[in-house]
Amino acid sequence: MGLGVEWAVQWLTLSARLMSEHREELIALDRAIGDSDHGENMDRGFQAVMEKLAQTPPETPGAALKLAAMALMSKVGGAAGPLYGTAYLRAATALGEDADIDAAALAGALTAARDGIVARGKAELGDKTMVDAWSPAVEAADEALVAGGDAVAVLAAAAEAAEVGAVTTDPLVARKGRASYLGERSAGHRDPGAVSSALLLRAAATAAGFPEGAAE
Amino acid sequence: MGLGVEWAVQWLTLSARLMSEHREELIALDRAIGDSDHGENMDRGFQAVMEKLAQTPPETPGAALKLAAMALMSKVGGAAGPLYGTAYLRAATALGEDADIDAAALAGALTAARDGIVARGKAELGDKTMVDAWSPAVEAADEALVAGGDAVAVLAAAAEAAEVGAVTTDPLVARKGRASYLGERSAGHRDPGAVSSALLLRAAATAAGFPEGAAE
Amino acid sequence: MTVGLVVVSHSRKIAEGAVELAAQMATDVKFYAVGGTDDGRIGTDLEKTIAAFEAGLGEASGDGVVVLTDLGSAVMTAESAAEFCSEPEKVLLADAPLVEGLVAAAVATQGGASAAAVKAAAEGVRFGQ
Amino acid sequence: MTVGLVVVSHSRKIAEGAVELAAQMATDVKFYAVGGTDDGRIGTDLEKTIAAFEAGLGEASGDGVVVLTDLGSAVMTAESAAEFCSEPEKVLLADAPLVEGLVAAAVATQGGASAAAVKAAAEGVRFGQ
Ligand SMILES: Nc1ncnc2c1ncn2[C@@H]1O[C@H](COP(=O)(O)OP(=O)(O)O)[C@@H](O)[C@H]1O
Ligand SMILES: Nc1ncnc2c1ncn2[C@@H]1O[C@H](COP(=O)(O)OP(=O)(O)O)[C@@H](O)[C@H]1O
Ligand SMILES: [Mg+2]
Ligand SMILES: [Mg+2]
Ligand SMILES: [Mg+2]
Ligand SMILES: [Mg+2]
Repeated sequence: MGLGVEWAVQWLTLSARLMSEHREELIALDRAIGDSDHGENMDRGFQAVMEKLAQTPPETPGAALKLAAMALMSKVGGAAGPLYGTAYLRAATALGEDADIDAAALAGALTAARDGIVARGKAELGDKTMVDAWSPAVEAADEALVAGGDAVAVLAAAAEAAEVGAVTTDPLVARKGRASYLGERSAGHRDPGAVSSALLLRAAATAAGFPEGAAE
Repeated sequence: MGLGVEWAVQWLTLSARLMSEHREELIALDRAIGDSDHGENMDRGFQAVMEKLAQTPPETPGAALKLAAMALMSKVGGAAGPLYGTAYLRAATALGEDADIDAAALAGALTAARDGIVARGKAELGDKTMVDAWSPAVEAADEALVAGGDAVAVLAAAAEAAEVGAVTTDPLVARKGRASYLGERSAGHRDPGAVSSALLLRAAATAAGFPEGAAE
Repeated sequence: MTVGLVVVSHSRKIAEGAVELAAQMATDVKFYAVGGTDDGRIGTDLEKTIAAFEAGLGEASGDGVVVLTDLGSAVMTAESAAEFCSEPEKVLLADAPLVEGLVAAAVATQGGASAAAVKAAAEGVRFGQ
Repeated sequence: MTVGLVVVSHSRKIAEGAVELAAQMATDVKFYAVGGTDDGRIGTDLEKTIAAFEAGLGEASGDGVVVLTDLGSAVMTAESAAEFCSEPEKVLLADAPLVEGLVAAAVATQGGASAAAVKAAAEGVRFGQ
């Protein structure tokens, strides 16, 4: 048995909690190479997701992600809005109306999300953006799938790889987004969007039942 | 005997009157190829000149023009502000402290004014700007001077040539100022700044005693 | 006018100011100024952007809307909004400086240019010459 | 910061909005927003421009001010104002898009760049790539 709408709702709920808990950290990261708002953007965006979830409880995982996409696009206010919005929308489209998501569907949804981010932002791997978290996450998810992993294993692998990917942004020089204005001076700082991406993927794994902190 | 401070004050006073009388005409010209404010800009600018004249009556023609320059630069609000301001300031510098301006000094001041406009706006003859009124005016003034004309003759020649110059802007395509945004569509309209320039030079001749309307 | 002009900025002041400046030279043109988030922060607003696109598509008599943006995230918001629009192919994003491009676009629109020509006018603004 | 950034616009809203946008990315930089005429019309204001230049020259610790303008008449006003300034050679006009150039200039200033480098950063903004 795969993951259902409860998982999706739990994922979004944990995401909202993590965005609130890491708000100041994300703001500090964005202060160094951006405009100091990523924590606030994400916190507000996921608060809006929670409000929408309460108003119109979704019936499928895809519906839950679509609802989140619309709320994030509307309420984030920064680059992360259209980027995550597009990601969740593409993932929702990939999942379709299915009530039960297996490992393969999940890996496909992650790929669709990453592709959405790339389509929207046109960043490549190594540009010091959230793509540097998502691309390794998608690769790891695919490997876990090939290795016969279940949905939980796929998400755990993605979360783990995204966390490593976020760390790899430290020495990079930004070539997309606001941080690219800093040129060489952007090196030596972690990309805030890569960090929030890792947190969101960690929330997905935790919601699926992967023990919190098991990766550490 | 040349022209004194009374002439300069009378020039500015007549200028203010003409700018007020031609306000709507200049606005209409600017509406066609600009932002509809040239008449208001010039009217406000010369109102400020009149206020300053009343507050601190100048003692020389140069002082009168310097006062006008500062008022125009501060209060016009459009391109004509720094352009006429620079023109009057350069003319004032050319006249120095002299109380009595002869034909040669006057022709020199007109040249300085035109050169100031060109230095500030970098327009060439034929760019459909006020330079198309000022440059022929300066040439005509120089010719009148060489022909042995007095100050009044020099100013009359300048005014006459500026009026012709303003008309020559009709078919031109603007290459400087706002009108240049219109490209080919700027042809078929008279440049507002060239028209106001002709009015100001006509005021100078009238103030010197050249009979009003004698040119027509 | 057949083209509507939409400004998508992070700042309401920039959007409104750019429109007031450009409108002086283009009195018949329809402008739509979108700037700031719905809670008054600096940022972009997808819903207001979609609404502006739809208004522009509705009022402009058919040729489309041309969009001026400030930073990259405004571009992404505008592209997302276009995808949600009734006629995405009629929403043209200009790759041009916001203020200077809007003035050029406004004058071109006032002159009766097509949406493609208006976009080209905005993108034709040059510096350093 | 050794460089002050002055915006000379025809619109107070544009000047203030551009500053609020750029300041987000450059919290230690001194900005001076000048826009609109002294009687509230759209246009430039020589006296306020001179005052902003002097304030920038005074507070910035020596390297100068970099100026962003919108249309040509703002350039002429800024050039005139510079000539009336105590240190005209320290007033550098950037030939750059106002909003986008200001953000680039602000980030460069925040990074400790010289006035010449700040001006170059503003002028390095590119479109159509
Ligand atoms: N073109 C892009 N492609 C992918 N990710 C991007 C792009 N531009 C920005 N980002 C991501 O967005 C994050 C910043 O988000 P946020 O602070 O919410 O937006 P903003 O930069 O508009 O204030 C960056 O850390 C980066 O990961
Ligand atoms: N670069 C320039 N050189 C010479 N004259 C110019 C230049 N730019 C504009 N002008 C003149 O200024 C006039 C417009 O003045 P005005 O309407 O007061 O200013 P604005 O265009 O800023 O609204 C034009 O008609 C033209 O004669
Ligand atoms: Mg940010
Ligand atoms: Mg932001
Ligand atoms: Mg005008
Ligand atoms: Mg004007």
